[in-house]
Amino acid sequence: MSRSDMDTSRLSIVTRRRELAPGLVTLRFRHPKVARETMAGQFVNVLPKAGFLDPMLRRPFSVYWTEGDEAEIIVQAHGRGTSILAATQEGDLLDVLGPLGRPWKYDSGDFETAVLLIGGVGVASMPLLTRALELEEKPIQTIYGARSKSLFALEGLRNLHLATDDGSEGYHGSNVSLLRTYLEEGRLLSPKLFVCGPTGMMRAAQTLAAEFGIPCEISLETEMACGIGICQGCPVVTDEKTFLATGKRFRLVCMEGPSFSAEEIIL
Amino acid sequence: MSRSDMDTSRLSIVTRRRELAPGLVTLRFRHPKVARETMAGQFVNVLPKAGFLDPMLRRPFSVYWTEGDEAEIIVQAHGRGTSILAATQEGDLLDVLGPLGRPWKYDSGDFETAVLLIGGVGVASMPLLTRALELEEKPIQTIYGARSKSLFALEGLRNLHLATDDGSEGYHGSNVSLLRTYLEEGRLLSPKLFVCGPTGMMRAAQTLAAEFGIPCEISLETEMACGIGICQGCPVVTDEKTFLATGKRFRLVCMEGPSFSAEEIIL
Amino acid sequence: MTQTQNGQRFPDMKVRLRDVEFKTPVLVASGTFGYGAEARNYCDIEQLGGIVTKSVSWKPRVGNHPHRIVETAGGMLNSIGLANVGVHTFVKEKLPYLAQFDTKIIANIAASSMEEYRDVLEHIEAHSVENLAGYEINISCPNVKDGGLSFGTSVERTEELTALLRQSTDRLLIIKLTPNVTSVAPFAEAAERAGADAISLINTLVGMSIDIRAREPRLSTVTGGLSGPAVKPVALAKVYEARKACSIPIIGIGGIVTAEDAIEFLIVGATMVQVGTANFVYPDAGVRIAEGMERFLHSEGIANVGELIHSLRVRAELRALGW
Amino acid sequence: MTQTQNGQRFPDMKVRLRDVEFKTPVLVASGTFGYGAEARNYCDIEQLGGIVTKSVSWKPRVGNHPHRIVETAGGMLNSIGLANVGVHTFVKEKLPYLAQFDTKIIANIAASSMEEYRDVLEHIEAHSVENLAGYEINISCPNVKDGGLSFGTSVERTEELTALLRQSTDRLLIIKLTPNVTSVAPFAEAAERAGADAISLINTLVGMSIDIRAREPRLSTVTGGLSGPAVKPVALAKVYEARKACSIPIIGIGGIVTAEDAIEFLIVGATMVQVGTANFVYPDAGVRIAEGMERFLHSEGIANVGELIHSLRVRAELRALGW
Ligand SMILES: Cc1cc2nc3c(=O)[nH]c(=O)nc-3n(C[C@H](O)[C@H](O)[C@H](O)COP(=O)(O)OP(=O)(O)OC[C@H]3O[C@@H](n4cnc5c(N)ncnc54)[C@H](O)[C@@H]3O)c2cc1C
Ligand SMILES: Cc1cc2nc3c(=O)[nH]c(=O)nc-3n(C[C@H](O)[C@H](O)[C@H](O)COP(=O)(O)OP(=O)(O)OC[C@H]3O[C@@H](n4cnc5c(N)ncnc54)[C@H](O)[C@@H]3O)c2cc1C
Ligand SMILES: Cc1cc2nc3c(=O)[nH]c(=O)nc-3n(C[C@H](O)[C@H](O)[C@H](O)COP(=O)(O)O)c2cc1C
Ligand SMILES: Cc1cc2nc3c(=O)[nH]c(=O)nc-3n(C[C@H](O)[C@H](O)[C@H](O)COP(=O)(O)O)c2cc1C
Ligand code: FES
Ligand code: FES
Repeated sequence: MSRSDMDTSRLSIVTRRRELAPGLVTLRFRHPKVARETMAGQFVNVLPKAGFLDPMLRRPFSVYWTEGDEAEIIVQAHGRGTSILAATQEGDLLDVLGPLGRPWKYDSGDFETAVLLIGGVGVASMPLLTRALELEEKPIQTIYGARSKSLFALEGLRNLHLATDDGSEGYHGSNVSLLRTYLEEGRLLSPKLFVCGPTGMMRAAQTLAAEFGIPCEISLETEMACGIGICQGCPVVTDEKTFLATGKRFRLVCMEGPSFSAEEIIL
Repeated sequence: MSRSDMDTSRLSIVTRRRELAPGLVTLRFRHPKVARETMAGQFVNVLPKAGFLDPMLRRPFSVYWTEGDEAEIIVQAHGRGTSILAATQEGDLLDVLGPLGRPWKYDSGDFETAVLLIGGVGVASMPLLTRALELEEKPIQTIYGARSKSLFALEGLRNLHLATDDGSEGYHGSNVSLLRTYLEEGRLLSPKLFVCGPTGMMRAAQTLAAEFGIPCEISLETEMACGIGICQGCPVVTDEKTFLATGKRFRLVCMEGPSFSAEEIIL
Repeated sequence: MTQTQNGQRFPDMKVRLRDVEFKTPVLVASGTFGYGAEARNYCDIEQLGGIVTKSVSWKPRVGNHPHRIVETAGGMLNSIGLANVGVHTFVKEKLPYLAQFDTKIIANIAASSMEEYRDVLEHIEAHSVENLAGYEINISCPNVKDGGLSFGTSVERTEELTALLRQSTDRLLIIKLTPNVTSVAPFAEAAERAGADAISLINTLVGMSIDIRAREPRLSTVTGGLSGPAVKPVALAKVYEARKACSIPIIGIGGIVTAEDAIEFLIVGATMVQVGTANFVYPDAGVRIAEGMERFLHSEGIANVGELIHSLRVRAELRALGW
Repeated sequence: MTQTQNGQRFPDMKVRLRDVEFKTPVLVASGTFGYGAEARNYCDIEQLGGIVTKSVSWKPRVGNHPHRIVETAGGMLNSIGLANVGVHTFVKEKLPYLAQFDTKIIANIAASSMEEYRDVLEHIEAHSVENLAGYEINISCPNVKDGGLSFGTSVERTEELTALLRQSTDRLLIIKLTPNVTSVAPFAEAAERAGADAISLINTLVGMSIDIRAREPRLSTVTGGLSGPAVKPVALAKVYEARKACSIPIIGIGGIVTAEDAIEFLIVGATMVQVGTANFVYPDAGVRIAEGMERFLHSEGIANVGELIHSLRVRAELRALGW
């Protein structure tokens, strides 16, 4: 493979920064490769501060939006790395590796209605998924839960059903229990769940999908050192059936994920 | 000692940043204690990025100027710490410990003319020294060398004799050889040298002072971990006479310096 | 932060080593806080659990030539060389000065022979002050050829030395262990067998740094001792190993900068901690860390810091595997 | 950067281990570059001095349960558990794939018994490819109970194993040593006596990290292996110690991220280096570092990288003291 085919240009300039809520920002940057090649559900691995060792490792972020030669991520300031990134200014340079991982399986024939079940910053991969589903002409229902009204990032989503823990907007309670009522009332025509959010919520969705026997895909967040399959640091445990079938005890989230079919993994 | 007597307030806001030359900036910050107590030649120990570990240690800087409740340092971007500091913006917070060390001995009766011999960023402590000498009504001659014209920081200095390595300003050559000609021509009335600059230059000054038998004080830069005498990491070697007289093989630059009489130390 | 409930500090931050009570579990480490005088302007010393003084030897030591320190990734190398005033000046000037503070003092001793260790300890014992809680025996200094590391890397000599010193004091006897050994467990056992009241670890890791243009070592002694956050994971693993090997209290040391760092050591099995390198950046680190621990106890609804000690949960199947 | 003078690369970056020539002194370390396929999109593999493959054992290993990695100050802890495809898949799939690249391959082997080490090596030997330069024997994995560390901490078993494997191959035999020993010198001597062509060090330092709210270890195996810039000073000191103990070539490993880091190891006495953790942040680190070294040689006017090797200047009085 010659040098030219290789992805060596990682530095990209931040062209737009928006603060959606305190500690919740979007960063748009110029990166033709990521902008043009990313499919819904893939992620990038971003270095918080190039050349410095605190923190040392990159941080993975789902691609939130792409347009022309620009891509966007949404960052929730959380620990050392994300707080540095959230403070990035327009004009700064980011060291971005990607696109990485596999896309959502939104073109599988096994469903009529795409149900996007979102918890908090799990929204990150959903605008691109929405765009892809619309190209597939699939009906979409989006059930989106957050701690409070101010924490929603609603751009690029469709047919919203909101839920907040504090009742400041929409349904007062968890998005999963909202989904349960919809399913019980049979309001969703042969649905498939696309789930991303806190682990607890994803477990609940996993159970719900099993209970109603509907297809369900879950996008995981695990620690990652490399994001490209060379450190083996990001395994998820497979369920017994999958293990017996495939002989695989683990799957690497960065290479075989980040999204997996709910029944093949143990959260 | 009760809490109130203690210097616990270290955080100070940067009120002014000026870029004198590429990589050479002054930072002014609010720090009543440093601003009001600092005497010419003392320094502060500044944390490049509070809360982060790269770099981990503080960096020492001579106090460049003080006014009311504000103090100023001049930073030459050099390694990891100083480049972070040089990028500090107005409104940012700095963690500043000081004032530290001992002042220049400008009130010693052993001279008529104060000769400030400066190399590069060694200028840092000279404006305050100039101010102090003027209060003592001592005549001042300032012999200031730099690599090139653009690298001079001339504010607060008096009776300047400039020298540049590239001849872009003043005397074409080293400030030490310029000083030598002055001494040979006997143009300086019972002088005392106040020297700060690169080690090589300070050695040359040390020799010159010995040769002409004139008092000479040199301000040193050594690695420092703490700046307050608890790590013992900043020793300078004393010369044999001083060693026999005092029994001290080393002096701590942060506590007993940073400036020393030229004949008592080995550079 | 600190509220009083019927005169009791809540949460209760006091810990004990044998019969000695400390205000907080946080000590400042030997060689990183001088003798108190230097840092007092920046740190409220009486808020510290105690001060471990710079290693003192029989004769004064001037220390190593420059350069003595190098900053490294997440840490630093030092080669101070046990620079100290010698035990006579120590008892004449330093100890009386430290006596004024309402906090515990632990005298750290370094020597090159059994006899020197004993003589220094007995000299201090003979001139002791009321708040002198005991002794920390440095058998682990990597930076001087005769700094006791010959003791620190021999289980037998560690046991002999501990037994000898035990005869000379009823105060706390703490043996400070080096991490530069294949396994720290036998040293912890030896110290316990010989009657030590506690062990403290880790001292610094042997490390090195090169000036590539001069092609010379950055430290005058070629190698030096690595400390700071970089070594914390190693220190925790050593404390964990020692905790399984002995039942006397452990004082955890290594890379502690935050309250969270200190709490990690307590959970693994340390009764107290020492803060070293962090003092160089934050001279009041020992106080700030204790305050942070108190806040943590509050937020977690824990009444007594003792509840954290050795509270690590290791899954059963792993314990079965011998972890 | 690279200019050609009568077809010669200048400065000359080539180094040799015995009769094997490497394009540059920079290898990628075992377990940090997969089997080449994963990183090829991000790194021009043929610009590397060579690839040391992930440790391979006789049977496939699935590796340890999550969590397997924790970021620490200036480094990281890992507990991958030698996850690997097993030697049969290795020779069927991985080795033929690696054969396509114009660079050297070194197969790293981990096992739990002398026989397993030998069987794996002989199986690879029987299916070897043209660019297979030799073997690196991992007797130093801290993360699996049967990962060979029992060999790595016993001088006798290190010597026995080396001698045994020496009989099975004429290719390069490199013994990878652990830093988790009191002194690495006897292991270096043992490897040399038993006929190893080179030694490589360091593997990871045993370390630990705690989730203070859950009060659980962050790694599923409780302790793990520390790597990254945090360990560089320790690695340099170990290479320095080994350099004085043996005369076979040394491959320096530990915390190398920049060309300057790599040059430190060469000056101390390493003939080559391996880059590990840095690959996770910069998948092309091994290439970038070699390019940086070349620039350094240029600016210092050094024609051949070999001139750097073991060029450390230690002041005479210190050498006299035995440093
Ligand atoms: C595939 C994927 C996509 C993601 N997409 C987004 C996104 O779009 N927006 C967003 O805000 N966050 C996203 N995250 C989570 C984000 O990467 C973590 O918040 C971040 O790694 C934590 O780093 P920190 O600096 O905030 O925390 P630190 O405390 O500094 O992290 C310490 C260590 O723990 C690891 N870690 C801690 N929490 C997480 C976590 N939740 N997931 C993975 N690693 C973790 C970090 O990698 C680091 O090694 C994603 C994670 C993954 C794996
Ligand atoms: C008393 C005193 C006063 C000083 N005043 C000034 C000033 O007014 N303006 C200014 O620009 N610089 C000043 N310096 C030098 C400045 O502190 C160093 O440039 C800085 O410490 C080097 O840090 P770095 O991050 O640039 O380099 P790095 O390469 O990051 O430093 C690495 C390590 O080496 C040490 N180090 C490297 N070079 C020096 C040096 N020249 N002096 C001391 N330590 C060094 C650092 O402390 C650090 O521990 C002063 C130094 C001292 C001791
Ligand atoms: C500059 C310096 C000097 C030290 N001097 C001593 C000493 O005299 N005696 C001793 O037992 N330990 C000494 N130590 C080791 C510390 O007490 C402590 O064990 C080690 O630094 C690890 O803790 P830390 O990472 O918090 O610094 C010294 C450490 C440093 C950094
Ligand atoms: C995630 C990870 C996996 C590793 N796997 C192996 C391995 O399989 N075999 C081995 O000999 N060393 C292994 N190592 C050790 C490295 O090869 C290297 O010796 C060590 O990480 C120090 O180098 P570094 O600081 O550059 O990473 C591994 C290291 C890491 C971080
Ligand atoms: S993050 Fe390294 S293999 Fe997945
Ligand atoms: S810098 Fe710590 S004693 Fe001088």
